Amino acid sequence: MIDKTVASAHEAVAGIPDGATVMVGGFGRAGQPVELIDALIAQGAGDLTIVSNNAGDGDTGLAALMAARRVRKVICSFPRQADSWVFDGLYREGAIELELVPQGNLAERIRAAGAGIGAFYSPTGVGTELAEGKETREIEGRLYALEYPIRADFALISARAGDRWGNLVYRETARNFGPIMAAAATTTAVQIDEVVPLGSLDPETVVTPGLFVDRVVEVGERSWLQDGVFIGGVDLEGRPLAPAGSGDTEEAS
Amino acid sequence: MIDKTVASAHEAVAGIPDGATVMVGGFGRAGQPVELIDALIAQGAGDLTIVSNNAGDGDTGLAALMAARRVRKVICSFPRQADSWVFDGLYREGAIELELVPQGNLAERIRAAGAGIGAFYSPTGVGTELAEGKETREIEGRLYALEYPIRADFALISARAGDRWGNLVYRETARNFGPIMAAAATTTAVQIDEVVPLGSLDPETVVTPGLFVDRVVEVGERSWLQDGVFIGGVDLEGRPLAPAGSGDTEEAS
Amino acid sequence: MSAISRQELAQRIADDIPSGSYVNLGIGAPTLVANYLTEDREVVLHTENGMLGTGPAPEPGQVDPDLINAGKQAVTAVAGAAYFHHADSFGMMRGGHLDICVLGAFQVAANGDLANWSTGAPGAIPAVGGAMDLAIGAKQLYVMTDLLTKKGESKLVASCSYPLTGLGCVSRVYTDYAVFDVTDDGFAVRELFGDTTIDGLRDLVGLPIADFITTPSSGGER
Amino acid sequence: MSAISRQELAQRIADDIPSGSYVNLGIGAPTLVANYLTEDREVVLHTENGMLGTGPAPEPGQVDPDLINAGKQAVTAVAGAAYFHHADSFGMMRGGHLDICVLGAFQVAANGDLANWSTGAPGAIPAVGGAMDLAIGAKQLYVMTDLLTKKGESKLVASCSYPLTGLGCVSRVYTDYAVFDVTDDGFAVRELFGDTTIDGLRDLVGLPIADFITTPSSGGER
Repeated sequence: MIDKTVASAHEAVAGIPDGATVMVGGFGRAGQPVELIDALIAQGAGDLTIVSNNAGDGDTGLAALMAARRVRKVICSFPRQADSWVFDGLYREGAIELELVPQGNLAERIRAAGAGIGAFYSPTGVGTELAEGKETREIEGRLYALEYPIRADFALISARAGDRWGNLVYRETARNFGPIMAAAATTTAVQIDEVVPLGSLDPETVVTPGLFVDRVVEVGERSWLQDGVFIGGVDLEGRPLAPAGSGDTEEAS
Repeated sequence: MIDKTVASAHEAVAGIPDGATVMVGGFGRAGQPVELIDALIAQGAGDLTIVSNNAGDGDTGLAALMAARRVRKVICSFPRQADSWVFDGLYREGAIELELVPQGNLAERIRAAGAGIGAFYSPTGVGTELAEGKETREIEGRLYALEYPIRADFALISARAGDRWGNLVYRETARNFGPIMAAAATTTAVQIDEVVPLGSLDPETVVTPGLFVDRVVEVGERSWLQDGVFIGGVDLEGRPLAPAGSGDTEEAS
Repeated sequence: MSAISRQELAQRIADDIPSGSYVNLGIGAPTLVANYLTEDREVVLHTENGMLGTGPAPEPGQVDPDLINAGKQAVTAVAGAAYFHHADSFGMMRGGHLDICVLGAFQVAANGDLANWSTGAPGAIPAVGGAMDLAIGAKQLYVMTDLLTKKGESKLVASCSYPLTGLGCVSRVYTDYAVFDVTDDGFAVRELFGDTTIDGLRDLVGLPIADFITTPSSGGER
Repeated sequence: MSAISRQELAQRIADDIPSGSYVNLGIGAPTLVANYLTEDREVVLHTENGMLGTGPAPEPGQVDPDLINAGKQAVTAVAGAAYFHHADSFGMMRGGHLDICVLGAFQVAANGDLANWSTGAPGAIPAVGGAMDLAIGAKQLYVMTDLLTKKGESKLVASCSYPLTGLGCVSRVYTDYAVFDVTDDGFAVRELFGDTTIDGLRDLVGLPIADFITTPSSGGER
């Protein structure tokens, strides 16, 4: 019997060695594997290369991992945010390496790793400083730069529900990097709201087949859902709104 | 208001010029746009390049199009079938050109066209006669051959349901080439069982967003479904079974 | 010469977007354009973090952290929306399936080059996000920008001094003084706002600017 | 020497497939292996036309033309199945996510080269399907074949005379006489069936064949 469920986030991140490359899903708060990142912080691996769209914000999550000096290098598209002070500080002091990749090239390079593509020609970034040193080629009158796959030892992602085979469904734009990172890592750990019985996910609507998934941990329903139905009452970070109509929305950039 | 529905299969294939490259979805009977192919036969365009996994079987569909000498070239992975006598005859007399492409390279080259990839390195076929003359490269110890996108002027595909924006859902393995061909053609025409009201497809489960679709024609429910529920009673070609338990299954190769 | 407001400019751009178009509105000022795209026109908005059919911001209390745009703002979904993953989303752009993309700019060069992601200031933390993908990710790239920087320098330039985002990618520039098409021969005025004059524009920009054109732009089209 | 039946061989291969593996069974004889993979072992079958979790053939009258395998035979879906499009399906294979692929063969060379798609006969209509993708599409490639052709020639060869399907891709060969691993030093017998002897095999094959090996094969692994 296939059972990829594990009992805790701690177990889901077990065995990540020092020096590992770890993909971390999410775009902003959406799809961020919050519990798995916390477990990685507790787990202790260092000298990590993190592949993620952003480079942490505030003082929790990836920012906390970086603040603990556990990250050697970040491969991402958008490290600079209003509250990315942890990354900013480390970068300025030369304590963290950055590979800046246009977001679509980042996504396609991750996809290429999962799909066994050796390299591909992308038109994005050609002629800019981010393609400096890359092999270029003109194909049917258009310039392209050669881009290589980005693989990882581990991927930490978040999905809404999954079964014991690791079949996954996501929610709205929280899908983002999850499906492609799941396929690009040797070991993929997923936090989900809910483990559902095998066979209860419609095979037409499974987004990530269990083939790509190694460990699944149930972390409980996200606070803005109740029994799978959106109930609201939170800010963009998922924090409960202050009571009595002070419902201000947050805007990140 | 966006309304991509058209009144007939005839209208769905209107304007395909002589010399066009036309992708035709389907793998065996599954996902074959039967009505659209018939409409293409009636429409009259010739000197066509057909991109499809197979090269027709029996005397209908693509085989009939070829028999009418309307196809100059076929790009496919598996032209030879038990009943592919039309293609076989034309090929032997030198009346049709064949570009034989391993199925996964065919799929990835179609996908590359839709995704704006200039070319990519594939490990499939390297060292075989199907990669002869292709540029090869060793990347991290593995050999790859350079593969270019396959684009089309038109794609003819089949889906189960769609809305007036062209959002599509498929059914089981009939999904096959539909989503990637829809993205690789300048004009994509889709035959569907049923046009559903905008907003009735769950946005989580739309497989082909309407962005990729230009024309949608409702052709009625496939004969093995009733109100969307499988009722059986057909052979692999969708023909009604002879009555009273003669239910033999067909096997194609 | 008079300049129009950013809101007026957003309205002006919205007017130029054909009904039923597939459009990506970049972070910042371009998002204002959405306010003038009335629902009945069914302009389908793409957000590169994985969605077609982005709707207006939700009511207070209805913010959904799973449903955001590329600017990480809360949005809603319209009827007909679809979600997909990042590789599919950028494939859509790179593959040329979007009709129009509207972006901000630091500089636009007469050959259609765009600079909008980095000022190249020493010590700045670089961040590119989807800027370079957006620059090449639509059939038409419209830039929405003030004509002049805060220091009064023209953002339309002979060639970009800031780091490039994309080569020859801009089709049209909407500014507070005028609308310019990028042609094979450089900038050409398409429309003047208020009492702006061509000669006045030439003074502000300091570049050759062709007179009103009547043919569609060719620059940046793919 | 005695040979085992094709059914026995299919059973033998099924026994070697670990429970919970992701497996693609090629068209023809390899599909017989499925008959010996009992449901409780949860070996997940992939079919390259877009499905994981292929189940046994349907009952008569329950054939579903939308639900077929790569051999275009009617199949069913097990609980836990998933559908996907062709590019995703072959990406799964090419990306090395399947554990085992079982294919037929015309010839297997001592260096793991496989020939199974074309006899190269003049005038034959070529057709490759997914053969070349399957050849490189799993962590382990098992070949299931008769050891000898109908003419009595060995299908294990020093180098393939038929057109190649893939280079150095075969991990193991299951034949009616014996199971061979492909090692860095060529074929090595892993198991003999019936009263087959190593010397007898060497006579049939006409190649150096190493004795029973105790370490796992290295050839063809990626």
